[in-house]
Amino acid sequence: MSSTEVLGARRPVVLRRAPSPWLAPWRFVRRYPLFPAIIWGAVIVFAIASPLIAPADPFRQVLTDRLQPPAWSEGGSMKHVLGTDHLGRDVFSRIVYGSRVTVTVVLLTVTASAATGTFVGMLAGYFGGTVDALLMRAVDFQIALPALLFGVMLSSVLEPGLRNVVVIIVLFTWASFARLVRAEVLSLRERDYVLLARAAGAGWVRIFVKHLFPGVLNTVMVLATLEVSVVIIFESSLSFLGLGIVPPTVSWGAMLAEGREYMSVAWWLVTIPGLAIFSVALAGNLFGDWLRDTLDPHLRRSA
Amino acid sequence: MVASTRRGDAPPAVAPRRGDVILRIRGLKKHFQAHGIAALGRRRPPIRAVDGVSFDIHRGENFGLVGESGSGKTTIAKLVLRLDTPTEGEIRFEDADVHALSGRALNAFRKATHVVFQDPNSSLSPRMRVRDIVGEPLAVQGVRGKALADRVAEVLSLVGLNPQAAERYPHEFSGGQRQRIAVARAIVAEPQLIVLDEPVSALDVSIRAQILNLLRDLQDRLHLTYLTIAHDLAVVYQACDRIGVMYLGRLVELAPSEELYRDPAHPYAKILLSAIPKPDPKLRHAERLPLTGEIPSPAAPPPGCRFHPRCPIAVERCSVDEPEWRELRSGHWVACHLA
Amino acid sequence: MQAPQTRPEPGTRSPAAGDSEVLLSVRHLRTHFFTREGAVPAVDDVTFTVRRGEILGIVGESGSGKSVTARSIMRLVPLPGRIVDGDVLFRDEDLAALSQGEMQRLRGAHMGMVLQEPMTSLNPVLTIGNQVGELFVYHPERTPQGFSVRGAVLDILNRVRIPDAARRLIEYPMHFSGGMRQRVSIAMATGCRPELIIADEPTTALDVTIQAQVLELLLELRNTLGVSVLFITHDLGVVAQICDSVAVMYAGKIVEYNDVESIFDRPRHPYTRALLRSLPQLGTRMARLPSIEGQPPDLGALPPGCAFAPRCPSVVDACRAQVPEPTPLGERGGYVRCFVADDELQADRAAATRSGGGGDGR
Amino acid sequence: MRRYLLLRLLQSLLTILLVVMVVFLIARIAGDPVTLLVTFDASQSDINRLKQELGLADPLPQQFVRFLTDAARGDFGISFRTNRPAMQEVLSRVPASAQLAGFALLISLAISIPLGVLAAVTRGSLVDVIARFFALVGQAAPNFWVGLMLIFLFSVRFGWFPTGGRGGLDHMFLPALTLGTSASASLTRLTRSAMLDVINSDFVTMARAKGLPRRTVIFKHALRNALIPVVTILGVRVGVLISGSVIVETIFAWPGVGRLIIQAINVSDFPVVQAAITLTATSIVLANFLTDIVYMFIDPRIRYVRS
Repeated sequence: MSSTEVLGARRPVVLRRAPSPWLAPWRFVRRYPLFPAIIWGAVIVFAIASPLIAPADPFRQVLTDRLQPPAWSEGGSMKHVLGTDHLGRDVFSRIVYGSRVTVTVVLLTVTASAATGTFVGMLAGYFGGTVDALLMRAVDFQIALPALLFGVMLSSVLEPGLRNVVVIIVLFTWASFARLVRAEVLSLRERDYVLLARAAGAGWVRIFVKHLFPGVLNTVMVLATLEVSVVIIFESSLSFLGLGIVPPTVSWGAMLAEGREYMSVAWWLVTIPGLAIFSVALAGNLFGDWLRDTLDPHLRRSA
Repeated sequence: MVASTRRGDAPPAVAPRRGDVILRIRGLKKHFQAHGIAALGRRRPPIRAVDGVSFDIHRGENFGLVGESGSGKTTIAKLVLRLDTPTEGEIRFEDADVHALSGRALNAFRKATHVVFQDPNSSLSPRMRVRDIVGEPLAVQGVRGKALADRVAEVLSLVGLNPQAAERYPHEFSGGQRQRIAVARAIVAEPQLIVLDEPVSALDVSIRAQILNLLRDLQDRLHLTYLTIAHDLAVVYQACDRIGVMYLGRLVELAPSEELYRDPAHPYAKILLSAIPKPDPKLRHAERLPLTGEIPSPAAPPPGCRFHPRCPIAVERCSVDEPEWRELRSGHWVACHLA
Repeated sequence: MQAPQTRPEPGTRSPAAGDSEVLLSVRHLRTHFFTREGAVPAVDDVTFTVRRGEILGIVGESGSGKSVTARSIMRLVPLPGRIVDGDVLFRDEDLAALSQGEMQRLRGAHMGMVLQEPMTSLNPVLTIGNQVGELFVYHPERTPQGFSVRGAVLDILNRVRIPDAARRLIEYPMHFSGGMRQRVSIAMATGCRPELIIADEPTTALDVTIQAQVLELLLELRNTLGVSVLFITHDLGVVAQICDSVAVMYAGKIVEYNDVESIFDRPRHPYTRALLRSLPQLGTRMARLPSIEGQPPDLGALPPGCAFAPRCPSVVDACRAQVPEPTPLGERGGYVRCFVADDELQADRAAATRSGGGGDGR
Repeated sequence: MRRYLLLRLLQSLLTILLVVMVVFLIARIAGDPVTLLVTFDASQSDINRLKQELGLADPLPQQFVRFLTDAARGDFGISFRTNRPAMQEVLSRVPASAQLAGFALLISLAISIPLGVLAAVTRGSLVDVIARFFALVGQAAPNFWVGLMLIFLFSVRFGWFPTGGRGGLDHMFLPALTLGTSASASLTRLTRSAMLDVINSDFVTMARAKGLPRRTVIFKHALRNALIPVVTILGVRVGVLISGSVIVETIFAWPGVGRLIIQAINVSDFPVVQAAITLTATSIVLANFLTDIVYMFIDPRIRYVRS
């Protein structure tokens, strides 16, 4: 606020102190989505080309190589860049293969819940009345339910595995899309251009496709990228508790859970999969922020 | 429901100024009932946004409705365009009941009427190209391809825009140009009646005259009929042939523009006229009629004449009897006991 | 030619009639907005003077810089705006030299502000009594003698004609209509009997009948409290009704500055003239309204020379090459920024039979 | 106002009813509880008799009504594992969980609101950058990882705090910090953006034009309005926080309801799972109801318009 206070009389006025060089990297990160691009690029390449990239078979147990530290650590070797786990499996290879679960889960769940939520939100917002009341009670109910708690309970009774993890996550994430889209549509619906389309005789399908959907698209895309971190953490939490993706499929959450027992002797078994989850989630959030700043010219102007 | 004292008020049968009646409105009412949590289990009096309005619009004229916020003028626009359904009363366009139309007749009605709203920022979809915005009323009718593109180019030049504007987005234009785009859309399907809802009040002063002149040119060239809705009496006076003055959901006076200005009959119309600041410092000491208080809630309009609590000349009768809608002289209607 | 040494620098005296002392003098004010696309000169070399008890109207279209001028005086320019040059002398104090704390003591106590939107200019979660009362709590030295805070609040609310004020103290803004909220805003701006009120389009969002009430209220406060008003508007009708002097702004500059009668009777700048002609008026219906062609300029990409040149009917080559400097108008502080107006001025002066100082409108 | 409260209360009760129904249905998906109760060599007639006794032969709606009436009395059956009433098992764990969640909430509010306000007020400064960085990192870091890293650093490496279990304040510090991290990250972010919105509003300009000191403008005018969206989200965050305690309690061996749920799931002790989840969900719904009341006190528009 102090920066709005400046008034100079014939003398140079400095609005803010000269931008600190210390903050330059931060500004760079805010302006260009370089970090998210690198992380996500890497993860997607890992997922598609796992066999080509992974130096070793992620399932092969070499008990003589148990608990090897990463290469840069004392006692580590380039043979296992990120070390090995308690069964002597190569951690880097397992990280590479684990990205497949991450990418699949993210793609499927985010697409499915964005599509469902957007459609429900548009219906509720545009038609209002009873349709709105019913759909929004469902949304309220979903949002009131503690997602992880019910996710844990549901996955305990369902077969563990990728398909059910996806279903559970979608079940607990579509509503945030629906709620946001509805709010947007409520205001879009009152815009004069929607009234004009109606006055010209446009039906609801045309209004949805031509006027409402383009209007909510930006919001949905921003929320979808921000939702990436929610989904990743959800999946890895379930896997960590042994209720999501279960061995032999490799997932970062499950790797972390296995490594937990050896934490005091092999720090990398917890740190590395955690870092993987963390950086992918962070990349999602950074990209979402960047997207919002870029898509919203109002914010861009004031930035 | 309170019984209206004067159902189906007498038609303001004015000698048509330019042509036959194109739009006939009789006893029009729109009451909004509160919905949702607030209304649950508790019956509240409805908002009487429009409460018994009758008038005719003749082919080729520009009919103006003036009133302050809450007078119900915009609700009338929406009812005329069939964007909302009336609680009571009738709107006939070309002798057909607008709210009973369906199928092909409804389609024809949609083609024959259009609207220009106040704020071009809100009336132009920000993510559509001008071509799609202007072409929409025709696209809805099934017109496609070159026929559509040609017509869009034609109307763009009619409103004084370069046809190349078709490929651009609304935000690339200034406020006045955007309003031209909105006008282009309104005329693209060759309508007969255009509702102009505050067509210049969001524009800069230097642009207003441009748009008002454009609208007048188009009216002459395309034989359009306008229903102009505005709060600015000076604009309506310049633009319209006849003016209806609304107060709290009702018409209080209806007269040809010049006559309304020279000889207003209703006290509210007089006050409204005198409240407009004249752009001449010599007139600053001219006597201004005082208007005390504020417009009452349309949920609980005063009994008798709705204006009586604020009326400087009200007598006892005004608070009891609702004044009749009567013709003072040919073409000059008023609802006041004392006029 | 008259004696040049008696003529002040343009704008440093008020063109309005009367001779009360100078309250506010703004000189060569420049406020720029620093966007990613570069600096936008929202206010560019603005000079004017307000005397005690004077109502100065600043007229302009959107983007002409009138609101930013007002905010610059209060030192409340929103980000990314910044005052880059100029003096603001208020009661002979240089506002630029004041500290934050000194500026705070000035605001509310000696200068009040009213904004355009009555719906957003009151805090929705605080009662009316609380919001008006703050004024006196933080400026105890300006609280009228012998009044408690509550008493002072009631006094000012009665003064701005809020009916049943005592009961309404505990109500929230949502219980008030737009016109009533604007009265509350005016109460907050005038409660401490300030010398200056800055009213930024205070009646634009109101209906005409309510506008008339609010204008009357402002005039009355000026007459009873002797306060000066900086009245920002785009409505020339309102200006004619209440202002003593007028500054017409276009693209960040004052293009014409004079007393109200001269502006309306003998507008010099082609923009002022066109603006006056193109107003829809009551009384004479015209087949075509005279209009100003073209569009208002983009402040980020102003043409060299006079910003109005592309739309000006009397444009000459010089207008496109060079920004016209202020040319004095009359014996007081008025001026016009136009190459063409000067020629017309000479012709005009030869023929003019000036009528003394003109009416003073008070 | 009273009507609004009543209505919200009814809505909350309906939500709780739906929660119980979902819990009931999920338990039925799990399969026939009888198979868990009988020995492998039980005959079909034994099984049928047991079903009859337990009412499992009745139609589903009837079973649900019975489940509901029992649940209303707090009767969720007997724990398969300990043979004690399931609800009693759960209730004995509540104090530990409540203590942890309360402390975590306190930590996150104490961090997020001052940080968010400070960041907004000094927009673009180092503090702002730190706050935004914290918000980003905190939202991206999964609870279980944060918890394990804290244990690794502060318990294993430095030995400053115990690795787990319940005890004094030192036992609570790490788990509460873990649990509070993601909540404080998103609340910081929200507080900051809500403050920025409000700071640019007309009424804040008016407050400054009145000559109020900065402190008053920020805390009295801006913050009160900025808290409105924050409180709205707070209800949701409390749910996430309680939900997250499942993981944090597991990692830190905290003897709370969350850990009980995981333990019970691992041994298919359904009465306990049902009781625990119903109780937790109910407390979340009630927390939401409470935030609504708080909301009403901050925002007079709710207080009056809806009444």
